[in-house]
Amino acid sequence: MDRTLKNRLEVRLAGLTRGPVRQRYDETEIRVSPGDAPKVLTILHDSIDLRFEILADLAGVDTGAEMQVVYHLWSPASDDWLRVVAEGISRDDPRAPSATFLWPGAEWLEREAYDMFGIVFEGNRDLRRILMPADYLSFPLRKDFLLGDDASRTPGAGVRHSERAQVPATPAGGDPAVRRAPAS
Amino acid sequence: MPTRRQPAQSATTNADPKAAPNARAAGGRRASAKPDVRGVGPRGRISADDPRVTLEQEIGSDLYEPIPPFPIKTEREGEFYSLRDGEIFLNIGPHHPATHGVLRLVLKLSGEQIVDVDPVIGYLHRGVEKICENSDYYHVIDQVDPLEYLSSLFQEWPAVMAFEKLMDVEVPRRAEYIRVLTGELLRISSHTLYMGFMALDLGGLTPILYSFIERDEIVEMLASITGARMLFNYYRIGGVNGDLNHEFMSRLGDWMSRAGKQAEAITALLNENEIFLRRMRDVGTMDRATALRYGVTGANIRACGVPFDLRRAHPYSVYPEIDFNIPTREEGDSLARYLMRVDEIKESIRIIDQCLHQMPDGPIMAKLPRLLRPRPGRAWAAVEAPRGSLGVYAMSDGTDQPFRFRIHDPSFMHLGVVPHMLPGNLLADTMAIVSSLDPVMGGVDR
Amino acid sequence: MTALMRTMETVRGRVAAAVRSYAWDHLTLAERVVYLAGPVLLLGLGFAAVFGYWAGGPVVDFVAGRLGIVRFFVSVTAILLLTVPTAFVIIYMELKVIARMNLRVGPNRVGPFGAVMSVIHGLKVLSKEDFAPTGVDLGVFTLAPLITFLASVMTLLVVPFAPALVGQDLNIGLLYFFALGGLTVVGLLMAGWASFNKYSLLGGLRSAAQIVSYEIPLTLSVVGVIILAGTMSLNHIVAAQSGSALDWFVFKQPLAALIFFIAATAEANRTPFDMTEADSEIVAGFATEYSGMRFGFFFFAEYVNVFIVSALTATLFFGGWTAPFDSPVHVNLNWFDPFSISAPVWGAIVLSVLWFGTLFLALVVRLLGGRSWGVIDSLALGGLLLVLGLAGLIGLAAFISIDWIRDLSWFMAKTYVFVFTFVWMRATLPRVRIDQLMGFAWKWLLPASLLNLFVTATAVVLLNR
Amino acid sequence: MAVNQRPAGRTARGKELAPAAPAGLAKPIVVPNTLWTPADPRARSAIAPSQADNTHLGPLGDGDALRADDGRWGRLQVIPTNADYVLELIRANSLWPLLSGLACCAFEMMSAATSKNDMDRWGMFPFRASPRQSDVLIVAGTLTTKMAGPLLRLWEQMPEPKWCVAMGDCTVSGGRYKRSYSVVQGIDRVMPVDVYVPGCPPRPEGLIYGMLQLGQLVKDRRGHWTERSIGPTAPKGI
Repeated sequence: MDRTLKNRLEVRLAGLTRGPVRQRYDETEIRVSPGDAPKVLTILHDSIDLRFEILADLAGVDTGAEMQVVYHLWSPASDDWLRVVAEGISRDDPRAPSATFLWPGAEWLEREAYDMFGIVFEGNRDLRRILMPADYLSFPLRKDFLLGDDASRTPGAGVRHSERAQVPATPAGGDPAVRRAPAS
Repeated sequence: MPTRRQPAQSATTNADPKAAPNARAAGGRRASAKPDVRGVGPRGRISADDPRVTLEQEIGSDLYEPIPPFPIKTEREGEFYSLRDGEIFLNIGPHHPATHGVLRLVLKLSGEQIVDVDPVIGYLHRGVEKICENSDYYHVIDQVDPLEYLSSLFQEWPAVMAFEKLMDVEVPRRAEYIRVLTGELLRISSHTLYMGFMALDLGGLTPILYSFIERDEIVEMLASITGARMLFNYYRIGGVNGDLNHEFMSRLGDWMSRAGKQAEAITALLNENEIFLRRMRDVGTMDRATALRYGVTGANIRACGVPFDLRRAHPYSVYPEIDFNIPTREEGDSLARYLMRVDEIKESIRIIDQCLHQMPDGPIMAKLPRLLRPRPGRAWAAVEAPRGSLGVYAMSDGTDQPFRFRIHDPSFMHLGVVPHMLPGNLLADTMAIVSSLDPVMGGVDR
Repeated sequence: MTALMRTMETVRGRVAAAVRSYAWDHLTLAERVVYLAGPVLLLGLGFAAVFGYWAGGPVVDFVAGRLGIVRFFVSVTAILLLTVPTAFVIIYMELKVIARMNLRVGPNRVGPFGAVMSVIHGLKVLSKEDFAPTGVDLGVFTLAPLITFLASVMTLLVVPFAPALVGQDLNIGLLYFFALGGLTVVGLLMAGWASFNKYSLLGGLRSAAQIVSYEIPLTLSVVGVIILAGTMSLNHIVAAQSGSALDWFVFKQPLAALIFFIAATAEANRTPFDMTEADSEIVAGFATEYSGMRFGFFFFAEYVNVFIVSALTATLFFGGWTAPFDSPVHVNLNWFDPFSISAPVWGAIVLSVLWFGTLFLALVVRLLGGRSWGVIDSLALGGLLLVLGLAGLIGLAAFISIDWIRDLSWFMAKTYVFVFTFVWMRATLPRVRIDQLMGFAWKWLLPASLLNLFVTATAVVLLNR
Repeated sequence: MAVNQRPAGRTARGKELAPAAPAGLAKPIVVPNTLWTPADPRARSAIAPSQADNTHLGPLGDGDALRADDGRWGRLQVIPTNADYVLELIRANSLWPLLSGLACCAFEMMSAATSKNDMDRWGMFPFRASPRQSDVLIVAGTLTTKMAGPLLRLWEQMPEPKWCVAMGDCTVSGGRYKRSYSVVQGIDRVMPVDVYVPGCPPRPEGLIYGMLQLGQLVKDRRGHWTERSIGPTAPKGI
């Protein structure tokens, strides 16, 4: 584990991160607010001593209470993965800025996150369904999208999508049916 | 059918999305009954410049996805689905002999030259991530198998690595060596198949059969320890399922004795073939800046001169103890991508040889509770699969099921480069470029 | 007396009626046909014999006077009948040879060594549902396969299988060949246009561009041969190469032979120039929308084309039906007159040969095979061996003594060498790109053929002075 | 809804952002790009499968249009004769598969055609690329709801007589994706199937055995195409 990376990040991103820089095994994690994400990513990508120039992954996350966008970055300058968690996106109208200005390859990743979670990436020129059919209506990986346990509970399964969505979880409490991430 | 009557450029979203599928489902069943909808009367034609009609002749009629897919939603879609003079749409796939699996490329051609391309994926989206989030940690390893179906061990590897991080499990070294050994075997089989399909897409019949001979030998070899030819559910959290047995070792020794010569024999069919070289050289060139910006990894980025290989850049298993090279090439064209695989096969044979010599004795599984309840947290692990860095991002909420299980597949990123690489080339180059990127649709669509 | 006769007649009539009805009711369909047709045939033959005896001379004169017409119809029928087995043989050859080159076995279940497999494929294609998709131009869609097939078949009319075995020995045979060979592209273009499918359209346009471009070097490369032979009649061109293998035009015109073979490959749409049905690019090219026997016609035409192109290569550059060397054994069987021996003697000879030969071979088999061969088995095998041996002997005698059989077998041998070459290329080579294809035709083949023509003409002028 | 009502012209502003200068960062521009809004009831409200509209295939089995079209559901009126015996014998010996692979099983299908276990021996070769010229549709791999339409179209494009082989557990019954939200639970919900080859994936020998059983089935039917219907019509031994 590379301690100097933590110091460099704290120096570079002073005031932009939420909470401390956490390190475990070969992963370094910082949390930012979605509004700051483009600035943070630009700093990480451009500054000489960080040079996080490979976007390893972009994932959406639906903790039962909020939406998150998780970036994984790789830089030849350090031997650790960097995880940037843009947290605090509302579940009812999830919107986050796009990262396509840095990595055009992020376009399809954001399309997938939109397809699975309904997160609208503002600035992505081609934000449409990518995996599910174009006329599909709901977002499968949201926590309030429940699977049928077997064919008996999905009548006509196969020919029709077996979706049984529920009333959205209220931001405050949410309904018990939805699994919630622990407050970590 | 309001959605089809609109001009292609209109970006309106007022069409009733509830009525439209109805009409399409009904109309598709009696496609012959409403010829005007399909754009073809009993003997009538519609102008070839009307995208909504001519493409429907090739991919499904109104029963299936119309072109454009729905009321135009995005700007890029609006650009693509508007035709200039002399341009036609050509739909390739989802069923097409050259697109391995169910990739679909909507090409905008002028003559034989490609103006623009819109890849459509998702025809193999099986909802694996959702299933994994609803099944416990043992089932996940089995569920992720069919994604990278050409080298499914590489799909299990990051998953078990991430789970081991979550559970602070120490993997015995013999198990690590067995993982490296089996993984490199699969890398060889995958690359050999790649070479065969490369030739098949350029019209050569024979190399693919030679490749399949190699692949069958390796796969049968692995079947003797895993019991399956394709979807080996072999790796476990904290080790591997079974130890190497005698049949495996005898098959492996038999194969290793002539592996090098076999690879030479297969490549000799193509590497001196002038037609093959002329079709691959300077086609689909990708410079390193583009490769980095588009998140290309694996052999494809090493063909652009970027020595990014997780086995060295971020050593994850016993790879630090093994001596091998990272071959790179400067010219980023299809031929370089092809020759990269040829070199990697040689390196993998070296790695297997060292594994056999350095493999220690000892246990192959760590001590684990029967019911896995890792602490709440997040873990990311990535390995160097035959197609690039294949990562898994797992979140745990303390229960026996992963709370979020995200699979990052390199083929997905490589297909994202295709719209950047294709325009300007000829129709025949589509296959030379797409198959040189070596996508596996199972991994792309997940 | 009369009463007696009357009763006898009635009895005879009743018996006859009973017999007839009994027989007729118990006859199978085939037997009834035979009973009806037999007397008719006998009567017909009798009348024919009488007519021939009465008016034989005039008829013979009539036929002899119009021998051209008769010969034309006979040869056209024979060639139409020839094409189908040729295509079947080449398809089977392709299946088997490519399989062996792929380290596979190839078809081996249907017929001995799978020899009937190509016929089965053909019949299956014939029995498939045949329909025209929505939006096709029906007339053109239907005509295209016929045109393609006929254009290939009609070129066979001028191919000299043997000095006498040529459909029509036109004095402009080569011109006729190129003229009709060029018709193929019309069929392909029609197919591509009428299918109302963009893959077909691309395939048709590709074939048009390709064939039109390769016609020119194909034709120019042959002009050198025409100059040397001084004729356009294929038979005379072959005669001009008679002698030993050193007199073949491939040694006088090596560049022309190479150009001709390459251009002919493109002409027949074979790998590496099979742009028109490039599987991995345009699904099946011009034939994408065709099913059933319409596709079968394209399928046949392709293989008939392969045969024709190989035959023409052998004819123009490899001496056609002439033997590469005059046979070392000169056996003259004309001293033997089969009619000098009377029929019963012939029968005795044949029967004794069959009987004793079978017995002898069966004994040999029994002795060699030990107890593993039963009496019946060894007898059967001995008879089989005897028949095979006799057939081989008769064939050898025919090959030695009868001219046209010898020439025909030389011609077929040479032709199938080139057919094998085509199959070999199909199994080995990848496909070239369309722009490389056209560039090769216009940048390399055309100048090379022009150069070859110039050199040949100069040489002829200088030598003849 | 505000997103929905935005007129189309405004999307032009998105172009400034396209490859994105850093200037565009400060005030990101919203491109109206989705039918879905939180206020849209269809996005959340439970849709009973009976009236679920967002499907690619119409309701199965109830429309006359289903039954009416060409012999897919076995509506061909064929009188079996002695000729049929010969024809079926011929067809059973030359089954050309369609070169279509969906997923993992496709590679075992190709492996069944390659050197080690050679399907060509029974004439199950060549793999035709165009459905117009193929006899057997080997559905090799998972069939998703998005792919169901194109695959059904392929099946409709094949000329009669034609047969369908379901290869692999996913195509036979949904298999390991029984719980998935986007997988057709067994392709016999979409098209008639003649032979089922279970396994995940089945070995090439298994596929060859299934094809041989298909040949036997073809010979047994002798032109009784009306016997083909939705659901298992597997020969004995499968």
